[in-house]
Amino acid sequence: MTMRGPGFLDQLDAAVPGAVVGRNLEAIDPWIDVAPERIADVCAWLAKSSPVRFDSLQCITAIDWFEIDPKKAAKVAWQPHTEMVYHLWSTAARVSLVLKTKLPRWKSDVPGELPEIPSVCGVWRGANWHEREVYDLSGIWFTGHPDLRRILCPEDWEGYPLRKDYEMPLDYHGIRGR
Amino acid sequence: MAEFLINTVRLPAWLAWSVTAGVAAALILNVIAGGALVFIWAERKIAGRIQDRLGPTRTGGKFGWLQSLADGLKLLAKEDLMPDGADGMLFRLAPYVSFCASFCAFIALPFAFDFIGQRMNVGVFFVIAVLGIEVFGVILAGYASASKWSLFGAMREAAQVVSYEVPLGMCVVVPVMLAGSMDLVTIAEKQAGWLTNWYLFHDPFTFVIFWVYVTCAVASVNRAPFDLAEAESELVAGFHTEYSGLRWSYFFMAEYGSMFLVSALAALLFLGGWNGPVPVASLLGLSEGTGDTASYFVRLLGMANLLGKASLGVLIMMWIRWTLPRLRIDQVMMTCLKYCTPLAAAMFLGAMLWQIALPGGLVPGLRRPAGEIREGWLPGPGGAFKVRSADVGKVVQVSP
Amino acid sequence: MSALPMIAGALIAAPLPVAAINWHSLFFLLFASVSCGFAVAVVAADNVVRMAFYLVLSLGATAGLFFLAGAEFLGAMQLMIYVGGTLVLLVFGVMLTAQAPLVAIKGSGRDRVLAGIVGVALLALLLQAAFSVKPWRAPAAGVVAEPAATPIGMSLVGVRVDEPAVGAPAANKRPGYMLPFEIVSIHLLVVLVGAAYLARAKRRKVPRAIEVAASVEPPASVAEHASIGRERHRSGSVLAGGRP
Amino acid sequence: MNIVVASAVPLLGLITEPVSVAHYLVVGAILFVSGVVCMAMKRNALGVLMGIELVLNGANVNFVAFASPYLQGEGSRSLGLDGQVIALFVILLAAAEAAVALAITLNFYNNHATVDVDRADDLKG
Amino acid sequence: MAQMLDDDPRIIEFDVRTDEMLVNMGPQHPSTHGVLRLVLRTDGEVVSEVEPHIGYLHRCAEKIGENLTHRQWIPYTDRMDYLAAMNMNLGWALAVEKLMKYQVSEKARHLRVLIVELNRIASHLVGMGAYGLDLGTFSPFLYAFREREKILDLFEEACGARLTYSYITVGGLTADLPSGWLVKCEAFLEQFEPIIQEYHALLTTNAIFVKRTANIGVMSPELAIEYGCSGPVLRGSGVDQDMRRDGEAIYTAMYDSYAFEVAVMKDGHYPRDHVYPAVPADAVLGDCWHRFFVRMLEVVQSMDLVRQAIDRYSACKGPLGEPLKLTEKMPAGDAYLETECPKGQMGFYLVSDGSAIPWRVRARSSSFSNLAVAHELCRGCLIADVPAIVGSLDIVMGEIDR
Repeated sequence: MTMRGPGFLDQLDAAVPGAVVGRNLEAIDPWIDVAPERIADVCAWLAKSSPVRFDSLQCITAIDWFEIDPKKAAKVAWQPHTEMVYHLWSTAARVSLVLKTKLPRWKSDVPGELPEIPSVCGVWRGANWHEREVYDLSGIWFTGHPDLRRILCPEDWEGYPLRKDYEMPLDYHGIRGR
Repeated sequence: MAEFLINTVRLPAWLAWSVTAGVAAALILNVIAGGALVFIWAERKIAGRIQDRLGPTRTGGKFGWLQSLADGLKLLAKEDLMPDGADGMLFRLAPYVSFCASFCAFIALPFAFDFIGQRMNVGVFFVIAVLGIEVFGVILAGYASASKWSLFGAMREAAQVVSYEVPLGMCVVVPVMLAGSMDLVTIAEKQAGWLTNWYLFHDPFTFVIFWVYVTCAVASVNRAPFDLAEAESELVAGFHTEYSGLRWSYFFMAEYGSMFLVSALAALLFLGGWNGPVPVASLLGLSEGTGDTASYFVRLLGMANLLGKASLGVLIMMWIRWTLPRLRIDQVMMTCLKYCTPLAAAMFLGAMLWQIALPGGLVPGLRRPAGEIREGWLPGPGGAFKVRSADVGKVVQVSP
Repeated sequence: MSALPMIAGALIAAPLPVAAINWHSLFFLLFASVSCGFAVAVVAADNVVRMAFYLVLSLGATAGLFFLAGAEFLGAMQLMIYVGGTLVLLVFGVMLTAQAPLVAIKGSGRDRVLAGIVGVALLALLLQAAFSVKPWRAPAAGVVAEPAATPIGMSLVGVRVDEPAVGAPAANKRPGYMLPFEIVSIHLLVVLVGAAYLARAKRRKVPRAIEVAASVEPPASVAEHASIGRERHRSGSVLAGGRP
Repeated sequence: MNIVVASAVPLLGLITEPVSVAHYLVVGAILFVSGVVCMAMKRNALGVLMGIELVLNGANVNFVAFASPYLQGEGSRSLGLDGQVIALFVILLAAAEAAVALAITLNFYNNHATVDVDRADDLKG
Repeated sequence: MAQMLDDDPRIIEFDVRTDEMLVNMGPQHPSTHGVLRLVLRTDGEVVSEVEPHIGYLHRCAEKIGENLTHRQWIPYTDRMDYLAAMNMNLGWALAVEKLMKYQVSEKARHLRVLIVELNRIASHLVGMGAYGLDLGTFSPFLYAFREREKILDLFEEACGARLTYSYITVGGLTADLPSGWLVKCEAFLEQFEPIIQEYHALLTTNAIFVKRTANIGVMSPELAIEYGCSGPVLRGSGVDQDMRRDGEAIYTAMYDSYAFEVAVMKDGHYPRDHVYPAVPADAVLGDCWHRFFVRMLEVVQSMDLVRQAIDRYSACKGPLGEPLKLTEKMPAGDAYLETECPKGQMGFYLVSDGSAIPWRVRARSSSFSNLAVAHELCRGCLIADVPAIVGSLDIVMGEIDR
């Protein structure tokens, strides 16, 4: 298993040049930062051509980095953004990989315009429901997804509950919300 | 009974006959309806015991024996619902169609010698035919409910019951052939005597065909593992998904009625009818046909015998239900077409050949004399001739 | 319409002695009215499912008429084949095609009027014929019908055992029904095969998951997975550098 | 007594007097005519099929009536067994006919998505 | 057109033409294991398409987790897979401990193994019984529940709850076992062991059961992996993966010194550490029967583990240790951990900004991924196979909808 550690990253760099924009190998779960528009290419390489086949997508998470409290917001070290985290797993080699990528909270910073990221449904069919869930709860638009609609919330639900600035509707079809 | 009323009580003839008919009808109806209640209770109790619990224990004191009555009351009190898109008339009628068909068949079912609603020359045939009509109620219920699950159930029922009538008919024909009559009373009478006279033990083929009959009977009354029409894990409740209250209970009663009917038919056709394994009455020198008080006692004994056998059949069906998983519809149809039908046909042929080759059975002493003359027709020179009634029962020498 | 008040009046004025009722006739009346009533209902109904249901009742009652006429075997046969078999088939067909617009196709009014006129005319003709049958009210009393099942069976294999009618040739000289029986048997077989052939339709087959699974190549990764021994693994991130 | 009642109300005779062949023939006629009208009037192929069944049954009733020993006067001739056997054949053929007709209907339905017999005009020039 | 139809090999001659029908199976349906709605597109009895609709039980537990401290969220994990709440507790507790680099005492470690393996037995018993129910046999369901009740009695004695325990918590367990508990537990195992043969007789080897499950819903290993299936669903397809052996160090360390073999078919046979019924001839690797059988094997395997854990736990002399404070601050950073729950690999992802309240909580549900594959398995099956297939996935809606 020589294809592990930093050597693996070099291979990835060579296969998909310019995709990896950052890395953190010291974290508890070491991760690499990928350019959002290249995420599908990176995943395709990881799943199909890499020496360690990441044949399984375990989880997609969207983290909304946004502080509603302006006092606290002034103190934080980051700019508001959305972070996508992909947890991959190789069944054959039994190793994991964490990919992260940064998206704006809204596309072109226009509130209401969902940020876009390429879908990885073409790489793992199992990504379908995970991406639908992220779309449903965090409001990320996956381009190229075959059937992107809400999965957990009702079809006519408004807003994206896992965003930090989400407010529960006062009323949903006559049901009191708050 | 009618003669008794006319001669002793001096009732006018029409009244005597009406009373007799009324009593008979009431008896049949109540025995069956009461029987259904008992069986429902028994089913709950048996299911409970099989599943390592107690079943009903409180209603009516000991053993929860009033449970079915309480259930009935609850069903009476239930709101009578009908789906919006349902075909009202058919929806209301369907349970009665099922119920009537199931109960009509009891007309021709003898409970003991002469204890019969209407003795029919074609009794077996009639019972099977009327039982087949029950499927109509189910189909109508499924269609009229305006529910897709109901329709699925109805379609399954139709396909299943119609298919299973074929092997069932073949199984029934074998005892008919052995007895030379379609009259259920005659068939049962032919099996009088010891256990060995039962058609179940007549020859190996009848033994096999009895089990084919059991399979087909369970399938044709829609009991597990063939309860596809109401498969609760697939079709919610199948054809009676939309039924509740009293109407639903009619389906339920029809089901139990049919269960009892096919079990009684099995007893009559294969298990000696009202003749016990040991001919107690004839050993004591009593006869059931004479009409005196002793003969009534013998008949009652016979009735207990038949009811016992039929109830045993019903209990076995319950046992099966609470043990086995359900088959899939294609497997059910395959069981019928690939196994039951060819097997029944082969056994029919075998039984026929056996009858020709070994008319006296393997051990001649165990059975009635082979050369006994039976009623019916015998081949003779220049065509068949009818047996004179005076000759019936005589034993003649048969040349091999 | 005037008959009803008349009956009612007669019943009040001179109560019908129950003893006078001929029960056979009463049941005949019952079955006949059910049979005819539902036959007319079949014509009158528009909903094809209800038509089928009425037909069942009509034919079932006809079976009752057969029983009353002493043809027990035939009655049971009617119940079994007609009501139990043919009509279940029919209802099956009805349901297969019972889509909302097809359930009730109404005939045109002109057709109805025309059919009604022709029907009434035909009925008049037939009733005329029916009433002209000789023994209008002279049935036999005390006749007990012989069980007919066995004679029918025997006649179908070519042997006549029933009592010959007056003036007919002697029992064993009369023709049996061996040949018609055989013809009907073959006919039924042909019909069975033919019907099965006719009713087929070509349709696209949806491959079952099982077949898909069976048709794919044996998965390479099974071997790959199987090659991993049962020793304990310590996994971690691929980036964490080498397995410990 | 019977005669008094019967003459007072003619219809009462129906339940006081024994039935005869003619009664059956009337039933047969009604079934037959219903069937014919049904065949002529219905546009649903299955309705037409039901009409045919009714017609055959009407005929059967007649056969059974003429064959019945109950319905004949003393010394009159009955069809005897032959009537019943013919009725039996009619039932069998009706079953066969129903199977084929149903198959044709389903085939028609497969091809035209309707069971309206008026739409079966493919052979029209 | 007709010519084209004749030439296409996928077209077969079939009986009468029927019309497609859309049928709703659920959300109120006896065999959808909760409020799952399956929209079936059927052609007669043949199902051409199945679309699961989920979310009827959704309460956005992840959002709730952003407002509670790590230990306060433990009861919410109970309500995910409520049939295996101990395993859920453990998954979350370990994820937090991974982030905090916290190690529990040796005694707590063995007690955790003991408890979660016992809960695994309970969960598989429900899965087994409910599967029998899906196939139309009622009695095994009650037999399974009878034994499960005894496990719940044990849990009740240990932590006071019968369904949602919150027993395992961040930094250990809320309480030590009461005295005499181990004896009762051993007595239960003793009594339970022979009963497994009854289950095999009633279900596993029953001819009708085999007919209903063998060669139905066959899932190739690729399909299973691609959809992220896990647990018995994955192992039923012959993929040798069990997080207790292959997972991350903090989790596998729990099972150090425990001997167990992963229940998976390898080289044509299952582990031979116990006497099992033979695989029926009709069964194909990856079908419903194998998924069911793997669960049955895991029951025995868990029994072994419980016995081992009892030995090791009783050998530990030291104190159990106190769990972390409710408001214990977490270091900034993130951690993801998957544990082997009865239904599959349950992953918890935790992002912290340095306070006691997580910034983001994510629960990766195993049943969610396992159910996602249902439409692939059900394509072209019969209606009766749908409950058989969905039941063999052994899903819990509380976990899918979270």
